[in-house]
Amino acid sequence: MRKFIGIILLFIIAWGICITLKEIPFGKQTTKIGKYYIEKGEEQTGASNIVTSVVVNYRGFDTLGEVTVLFLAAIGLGAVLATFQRKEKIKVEPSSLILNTGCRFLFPLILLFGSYIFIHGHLTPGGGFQGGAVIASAFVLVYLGCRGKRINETGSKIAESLGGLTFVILGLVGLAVGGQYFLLNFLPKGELNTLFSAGIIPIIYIAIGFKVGAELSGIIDQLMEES
Amino acid sequence: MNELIDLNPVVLIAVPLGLAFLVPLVELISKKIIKWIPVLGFLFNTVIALSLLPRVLKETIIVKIGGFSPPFCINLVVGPVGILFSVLISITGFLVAIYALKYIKEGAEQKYHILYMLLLTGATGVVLTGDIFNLFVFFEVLCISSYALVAYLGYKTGIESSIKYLIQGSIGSSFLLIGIGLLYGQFGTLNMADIASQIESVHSVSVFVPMILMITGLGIEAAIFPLNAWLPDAHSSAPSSISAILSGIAIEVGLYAVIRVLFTIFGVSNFLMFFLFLGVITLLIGEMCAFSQENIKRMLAYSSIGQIGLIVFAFSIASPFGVSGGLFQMINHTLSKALLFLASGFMIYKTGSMKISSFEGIGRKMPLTCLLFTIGTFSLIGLPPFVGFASKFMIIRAALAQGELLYTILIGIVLIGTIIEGAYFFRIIQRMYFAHSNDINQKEESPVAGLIPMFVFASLILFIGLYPDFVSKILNPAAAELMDKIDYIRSVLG
Amino acid sequence: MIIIIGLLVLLMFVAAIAALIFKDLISAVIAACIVSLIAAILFYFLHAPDVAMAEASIGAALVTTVFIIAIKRTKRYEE
Amino acid sequence: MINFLQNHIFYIGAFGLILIGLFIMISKRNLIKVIIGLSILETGVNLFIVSLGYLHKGTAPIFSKSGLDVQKMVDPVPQALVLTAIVIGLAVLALALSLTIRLYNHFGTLNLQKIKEQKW
Repeated sequence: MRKFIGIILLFIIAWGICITLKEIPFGKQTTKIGKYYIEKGEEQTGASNIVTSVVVNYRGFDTLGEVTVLFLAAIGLGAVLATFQRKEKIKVEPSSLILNTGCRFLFPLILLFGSYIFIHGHLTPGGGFQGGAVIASAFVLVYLGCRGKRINETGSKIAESLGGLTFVILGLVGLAVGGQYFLLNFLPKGELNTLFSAGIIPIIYIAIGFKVGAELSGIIDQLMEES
Repeated sequence: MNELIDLNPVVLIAVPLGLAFLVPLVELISKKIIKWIPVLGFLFNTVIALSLLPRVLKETIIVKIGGFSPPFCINLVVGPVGILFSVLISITGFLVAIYALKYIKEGAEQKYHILYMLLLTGATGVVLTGDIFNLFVFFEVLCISSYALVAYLGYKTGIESSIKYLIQGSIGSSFLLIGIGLLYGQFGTLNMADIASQIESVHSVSVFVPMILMITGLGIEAAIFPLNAWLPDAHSSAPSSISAILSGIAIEVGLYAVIRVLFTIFGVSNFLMFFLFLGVITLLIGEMCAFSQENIKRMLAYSSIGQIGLIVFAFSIASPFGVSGGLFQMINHTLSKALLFLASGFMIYKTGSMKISSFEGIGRKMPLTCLLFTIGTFSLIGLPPFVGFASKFMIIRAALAQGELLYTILIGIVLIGTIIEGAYFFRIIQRMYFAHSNDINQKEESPVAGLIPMFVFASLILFIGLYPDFVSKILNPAAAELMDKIDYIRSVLG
Repeated sequence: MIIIIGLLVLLMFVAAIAALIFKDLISAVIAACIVSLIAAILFYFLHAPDVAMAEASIGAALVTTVFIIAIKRTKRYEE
Repeated sequence: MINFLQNHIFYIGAFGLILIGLFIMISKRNLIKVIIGLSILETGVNLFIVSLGYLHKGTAPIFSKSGLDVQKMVDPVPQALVLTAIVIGLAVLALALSLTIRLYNHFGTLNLQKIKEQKW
């Protein structure tokens, strides 16, 4: 019965969406604001990756909200998990030597790759979120490979906090420096397609990278150890 | 002082966010000062919001984030509606933060304070933003922090209602996102004013579908009738300070988003009749369920559903009177429901039970708390000289001014709902004061940090009730902002 | 080209329906992971390399990890 | 046929995923299954939003070398939106799964029909 009603409901939704989609041709025109960003983006923000300039500069406020959501998830998860204590500790078998060494060998390489992704966010595809996720996957690897290791909780807390604060303070500095605009790109834009360009964009992306990496590995850590 | 007035309204969002990010660092130094951070943050917000008030009433402030011109950047629209809600949010947030100093004792406290600050920051973001996707992001901030806070105490009921709330809420936000996608596909812009200015240029059916999707998505948070199954569970199993915020702020903000989308973006007029009936049904169902409850917090939660129905009804009248009556009723509901939840929090704490029957004779044990509770109920029912009287009177006058038989019948049903509401509230008061109980002599009042915010809420209720002109200076321009779409578009796009 | 994309979409549907049918939750999660992975490939074909990277690293890898930890802590089979 | 596929395949894929995800969420009782449905639903929404910005024979919106045609770049805005949406989706999923673990600690079951501590 429930499935039947569900299917009818889904058909209504699908039908409604089909009607609307007729008005939206696929792969035809670029929109007004998209065109504006592509044409002016390079010159206004100095980043060659237009997606980055949209994410960090034109729609930077969304990204601030997004960083907040992730922070919230980490905090909320901790609050939920802190309510119940497990009685006995789960026993872990130590992993074999090959696995252990292999993971230790791969760990710094993955960290390096992650930081490469977020440092070059304004030049190549990628950025703070992707780089942070790669860094978190390095921690997952260590968890799976070398059992019994945990991340440094104080360190991850500091990275989390400082990452968020950098973002907000850079925004407020923009407010103070010139023209009363929050998140104004007040630093010099530099030369296009070089590492030191695009003003505040790389700084914000590095901060986001640290924050996301710390938060995601904190989420994994809490789920593995405290549940 | 002059510099303070010139401050950019974006600090209303940025400063609490920054403080919330600061909490883990402060925790490393000292755990005792953490609980003062929300108090500080919302005191700051209250001061800023109040000092912005005169400037906003003269002219709507458009904040361009990043320094680009509106359709190409995210902009905040600090108009009368936005500032009204942000004042309400900061005052309530400030008072409830003081209350929480003494009330929150168990669990991971510092996490509670972070989640609490982010919840209210999300709410402020939703009411101030002028960009539809930014609204979605702040809405998620609001929703996710309330999911976590409902489960904060870790009781069986809390976890269960939190997960149900989460599932319904996340389906809702997916719908909202699909709706935003469809709008972007058709209009190529995310700015609300820009969409609103183009909305008439396309076929009405293809606008209707995203509208339904968005209203469904936002309506889940606003708890309009078929979508409110999560509300009584979630509001009754959260800690009382959070119930006060969820009832007083979260659903109001959800409703604001629904109204903003309906009135400003889509500018519907022929569809409002449906909402008129929906509002009345929500009102009746809420009040009738509240009448049959034995648990005080569930009763208050159902009463919130009833009040939401009344507010939806008031907005769907769609005359300036009706809209300002709805906004006034929102103020009333925020103040009174917050007061009721806060008072009942300490009453539950003292008796150790949420059953109404266990409150017999408590009026002599905790005289001040019960007096404040009574003020809250009177204002919610709409007795003079409290706010509720002025707001309900405004709604009734707006409905009668329409001069149609249908409105007269509906307002009759609304009054029946009010009578039911009066019946169950008077039943509690009667039990609190006049029922016999065994241990009368020992007086155990709530702690002072709990009494002060309740007292401030009660005096606000009394003050606004006696001088309604004081708020109608803001309500009338606010109603005009919601009704006048063209003016909104002009003020944003220039 | 379009044939490859069509096949990928078909495969994605098969994986999604597999996630619906499987009684073993671990298998269902792996099926959902395949959906995410194919979505990442489709994002690449849509000229969105940034999103493809995010979907592959977050949607496919981390979400699956979180799911598997949760299943490990609860129950593996759906009754 | 090819023409139809070229114009509709991504929309079909996206809304197929959305409908399958919604169907899983409506029909299943197991909480983890419901959350899997949510994840599939979110993937579908993301695919839909990205496909809004597509341009036939376009290039990615990155000026990696000179001489790229500005008129041929795909719309960067939907990509930025989806980047946000993916992270939000992860946040919701992580919170939901932690709640699931606690729910199992309390009730010993994941079947939503058997968990009825609260009712109207």
